[in-house]
Amino acid sequence: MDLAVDDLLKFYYYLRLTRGLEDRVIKLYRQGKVLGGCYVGTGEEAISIGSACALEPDDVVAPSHRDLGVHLVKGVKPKEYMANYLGRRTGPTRGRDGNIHFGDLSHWIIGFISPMADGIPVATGAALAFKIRRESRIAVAYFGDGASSRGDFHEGLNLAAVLTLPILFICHNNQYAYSVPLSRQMAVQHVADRAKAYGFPTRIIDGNDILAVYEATKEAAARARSGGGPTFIECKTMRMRGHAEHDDASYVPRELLDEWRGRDPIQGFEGYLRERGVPEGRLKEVETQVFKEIEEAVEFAEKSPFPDGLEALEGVFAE
Amino acid sequence: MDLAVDDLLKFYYYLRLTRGLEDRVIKLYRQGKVLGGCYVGTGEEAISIGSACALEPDDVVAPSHRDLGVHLVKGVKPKEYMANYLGRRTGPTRGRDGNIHFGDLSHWIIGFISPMADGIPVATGAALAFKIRRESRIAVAYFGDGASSRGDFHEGLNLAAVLTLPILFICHNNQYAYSVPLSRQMAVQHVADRAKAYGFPTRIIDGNDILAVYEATKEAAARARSGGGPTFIECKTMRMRGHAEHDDASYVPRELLDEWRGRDPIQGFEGYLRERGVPEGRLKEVETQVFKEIEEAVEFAEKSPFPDGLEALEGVFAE
Amino acid sequence: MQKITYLEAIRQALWEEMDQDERVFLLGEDIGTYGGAFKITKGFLEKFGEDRVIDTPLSESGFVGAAIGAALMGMRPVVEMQFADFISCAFDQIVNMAAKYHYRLGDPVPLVIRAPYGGRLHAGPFHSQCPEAWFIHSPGLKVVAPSTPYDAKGLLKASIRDPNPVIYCEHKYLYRHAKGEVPAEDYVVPLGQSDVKREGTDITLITYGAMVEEGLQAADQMSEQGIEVELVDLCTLYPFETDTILASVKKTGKVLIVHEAPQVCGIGGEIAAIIAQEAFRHLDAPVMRLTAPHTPVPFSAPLEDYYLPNAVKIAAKLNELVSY
Amino acid sequence: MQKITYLEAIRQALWEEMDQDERVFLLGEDIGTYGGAFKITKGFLEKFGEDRVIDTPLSESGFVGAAIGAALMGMRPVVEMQFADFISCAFDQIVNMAAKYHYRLGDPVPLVIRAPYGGRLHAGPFHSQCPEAWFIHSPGLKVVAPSTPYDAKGLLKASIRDPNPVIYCEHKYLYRHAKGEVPAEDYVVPLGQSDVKREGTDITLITYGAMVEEGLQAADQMSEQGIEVELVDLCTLYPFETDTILASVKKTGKVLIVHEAPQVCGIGGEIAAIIAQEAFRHLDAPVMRLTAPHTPVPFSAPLEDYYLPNAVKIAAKLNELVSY
Ligand SMILES: Cc1ncc(C[n+]2csc(CCOP(=O)(O)OP(=O)(O)O)c2C)c(N)n1
Ligand SMILES: Cc1ncc(C[n+]2csc(CCOP(=O)(O)OP(=O)(O)O)c2C)c(N)n1
Ligand SMILES: [Mg+2]
Ligand SMILES: [Mg+2]
Repeated sequence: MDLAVDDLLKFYYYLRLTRGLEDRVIKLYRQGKVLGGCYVGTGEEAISIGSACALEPDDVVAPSHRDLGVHLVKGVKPKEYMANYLGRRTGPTRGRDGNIHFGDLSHWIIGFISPMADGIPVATGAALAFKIRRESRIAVAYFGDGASSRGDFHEGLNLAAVLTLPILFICHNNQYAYSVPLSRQMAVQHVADRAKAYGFPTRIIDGNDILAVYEATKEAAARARSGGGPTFIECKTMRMRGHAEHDDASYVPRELLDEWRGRDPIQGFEGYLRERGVPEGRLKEVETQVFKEIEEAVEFAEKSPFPDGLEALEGVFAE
Repeated sequence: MDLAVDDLLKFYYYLRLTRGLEDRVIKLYRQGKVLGGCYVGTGEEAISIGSACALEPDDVVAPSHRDLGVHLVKGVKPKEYMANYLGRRTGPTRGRDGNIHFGDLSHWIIGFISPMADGIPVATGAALAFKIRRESRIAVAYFGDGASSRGDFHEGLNLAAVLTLPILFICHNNQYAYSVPLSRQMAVQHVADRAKAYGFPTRIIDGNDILAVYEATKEAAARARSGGGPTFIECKTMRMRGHAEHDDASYVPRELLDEWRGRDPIQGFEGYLRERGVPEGRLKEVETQVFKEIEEAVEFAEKSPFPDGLEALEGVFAE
Repeated sequence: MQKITYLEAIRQALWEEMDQDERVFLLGEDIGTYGGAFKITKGFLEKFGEDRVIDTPLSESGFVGAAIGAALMGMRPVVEMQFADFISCAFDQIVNMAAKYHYRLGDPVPLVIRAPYGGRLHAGPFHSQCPEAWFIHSPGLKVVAPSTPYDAKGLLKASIRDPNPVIYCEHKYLYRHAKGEVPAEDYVVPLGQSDVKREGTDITLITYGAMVEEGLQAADQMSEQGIEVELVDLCTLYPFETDTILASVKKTGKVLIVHEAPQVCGIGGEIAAIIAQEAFRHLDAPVMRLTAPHTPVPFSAPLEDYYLPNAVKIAAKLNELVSY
Repeated sequence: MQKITYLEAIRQALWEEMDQDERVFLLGEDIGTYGGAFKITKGFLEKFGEDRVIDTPLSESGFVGAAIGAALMGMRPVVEMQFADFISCAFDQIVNMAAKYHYRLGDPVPLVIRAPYGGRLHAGPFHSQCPEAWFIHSPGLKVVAPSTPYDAKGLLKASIRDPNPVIYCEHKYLYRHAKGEVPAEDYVVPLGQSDVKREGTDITLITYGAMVEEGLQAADQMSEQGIEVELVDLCTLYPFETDTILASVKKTGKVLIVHEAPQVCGIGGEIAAIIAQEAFRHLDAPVMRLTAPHTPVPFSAPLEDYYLPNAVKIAAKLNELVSY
């Protein structure tokens, strides 16, 4: 598959932007400016970005808590992300929910909620709506290896299979559910082995190779769009930091992290871009651009007002 | 596998007793003597009885709503069953719950409750207790094809697999969940295809062949007892009546029923007994014995007192 | 006007809403070919087709979650729980996903979950429960519980047209036992309004669902003794309306609240607390409650009869209040 | 006596019960190697081994169901919900399987589910909820909510020794903020008893959990104005004890009930209803409630601060009662 340099630079831009924003949020967290939990997807950016870039604008996504890249590709602005982390009125939840617990249907993003795997049946229902209305849109549900142990994973994937719905199930297999390694989560080798239970195609790919993710998503999306039903894509990756920033992840073997540090999706992609002969200048441009956007985002967020207490009472019901 | 004639006649006795009791309950239901729902396992008796006969007395079972045979083999008396159906104080639930929604830990039977598949994690927990206490007992969970669509199926089987617990999962695949045929429940051919997701052995057997069920259970039970972990046994069968007696099952194709009527587990086993040269007399003996027990059971139940209303307040908590 | 059953009223509401709004569709177990465990959707598959009448696998959390997703895409799903008792299997999707979505993100979740609930059919602990209080206590959900065919039809239409998740509690005993006049033309009964089903001056009786008919019978008995009971039917359990209640209490000074759900943390306690706070000076007697005891719903007839409130028990309580 | 945190008190109760009763074992997410999201079970795996400290897959319904099964086999499982918010994922197993088992079949289900609950940590709608009312309303469950290290340890031991399913609500804010004296020797705080945390003659303040400390602070402020507040800590939310409450109300004639859970169908309404019925003649003012509003728990500090009751708001309500 031969992508134009501009497409590749778009990937690069989102990879850098995602990594940069999350590194910045970690700083803010350490400075005590972030309340509540601090969740990042360091090392898993290629999964979110490669897949989201393979979708149409009106395809619907249900990202999980390691999918900042999906939000950005779908149109969420860095400043919105920052404002949400800082609990400001200018964030997508107006301070009602924290960190990456947000969504925005104007960008066709279904909001993430904490109970793992809950987004799977919900994304399935979005796909059902498209099928009923004969729209050529698809839905994509994102989740982790841990989430795949939940009943909602089983019920959601089965429903999608039985109704042949246009949906992709994209799993970040980062080898841990909080402190629990795969071996204590499942007695099979791959999360995809679980997905075989539903009767639609499953794939296992290198989640740190953005081109592989893009390609696999494109192919599965085409099938879903043409009535071919769901596809399960297991993206092998590694959670490179703690479950959240409070967690030093001392339970993860050093060697494992070292091995995967050598497989960083951004460094790897940079290497590829150089091979493709993309001039350094273009890469630098992206980095400067990203840096600028991040600082603007932080400034915007920090300058943004907090909501008034009274706003807590608003909007329980739609009118 | 060569079973002694007495063992075979024991199978025959329980087959006849189960069929006879349920036929009798249907009569009572038609006479308006049974309140609430009337659920029977006509045509599926070999699954319950063949498997239960392969267990040790202190193995634990979690039967489902088509498993009267399991209750009987484990030691529940026909009169207890009848009394429960008729809501009498002398039934195992003292009138608090109906039909086959009962259990009795003195016979190592975990009580069935309506939400399908709920018994699966519970039986898994019984197996966990055995593992923790280093007891050589096993647990057996029974359920239908429909139940296998529920999250608790997924969560229970996975937990059993990860902890390598001594448990058997025995599925009555009777091809329907109420009115819903397999094709609308799952996009795979066998329920066992689902169970492959968990990483322990699965088997598919003829659920109408009591010897096949007995053999498969024995073999899996031995493995579980010796630390080999769970086994999934899918028993192919057919629900020969409505979901419950109010349901004429007109949604089931006649041909399908006719085909399976020719494969009745009791008639089939009778044929086998005759081949084995078991004298007619012995069979007749069993039938008279069974007839007697059933009529005694009905008489006992009908003569039994109803609970007093006030008893409704008792026993919410254990002291 | 046509005189129809509560069941038929629900059927008509579904049929008419599906007919006039193609965003409305049905999800549930056995609702298609079979027409539903209570035959409410009989004929719907033939009329509206497989895309809008969907027989799901046995997976409440899965299809409630799917209904939420479809609602977010602008559909108007109506989910049938085969029995309200199984709504607990979808509890997380309802209270965490559906209930909180609009508050957090501002997007509506127009979803109706039909919950066939309640006892008196000798169906035992798992086919008789009253789940309403769990959902009343969960911010972001509306909860409805009609007592008559007229209300059943009008409230279901209002629920389907409402942009929020609504738990529609339909009482199984009323399906065939409640008959009443229902206009042929389209109408709704707005959510959030209670309804005085009987006017009276002496005691206010507050209830809903299957207890309304029992309350009316008790009221007639009292009337023979010259005691006029005013019966307020809550109709919507959340957001419930208090003006009608308080006005009635200020008139009568005595209150009995009746429901079939267990007492502790039920809606009865909530209403009693509100009355005790808002109408304190107007009370001539303590606010009384008559509910099911704090046990599961027992199966056997004598037990369930003892368990459930009914006209006789209501009349007895009313007499207590009279002689207070 | 040792002065320890609420968290340490819970840790000690678990440790001691596991040490003296080998039937006791732990199930939950990240409780083994990691020692639990709040580090309550740190060191347990090393001491008690893999068989009794079990890291489960991410499947609340599965491991709660398994705990029920183990309990039926005579074990004494203690389940840790990583956050109370996820208890909704196991709701069906809790209310249908565990709660109804003994009533139906007479076999005990000695099970404790630890639910780290409550707000004030700016953890947002899914890490701050108060689930207690759902379970209080579900017959067959006991519900406990300690406010001090002493109660936390004694009530957890009592819960583990109780033959019934107990939802043990441990307030996350108190983990490190509540410190207090706890005897070294073995003791229990029996379930079903409320505790007067402060004696007073003028107003009865009824609450539990994290609101007890807030209530005590408010009471001290009132005391400076010469108003003596009696604070009753419910301790056990079901079965709750009313004698202490009613005795206090009869003494003071004025009542404020405070809790962090949403108001509608919360325990506050239940207690208010009971008081309004049982102590009607003794009330000099309406029974008042101060609770969270009927919304999800918001994340941002100003919103959550507005949402939660606290000493200042309690004092204001108490003043309303004074001047009634
Ligand atoms: C139903 C539920 N139970 C527990 C939790 C607490 N929790 C948050 S994330 C997490 C681990 C998730 O693992 P995985 O799905 O692999 O995602 P990852 O964090 O590894 O990306 C747990 C246990 C939760 N969010 N939801
Ligand atoms: C969670 C849940 N949802 C719905 C029902 C209603 N219901 C009772 S049995 C049944 C079908 C069960 O099918 P299966 O598991 O195949 O068992 P079978 O009746 O065929 O033996 C349904 C939908 C239920 N009991 N539990
Ligand atoms: Mg993971
Ligand atoms: Mg079946």
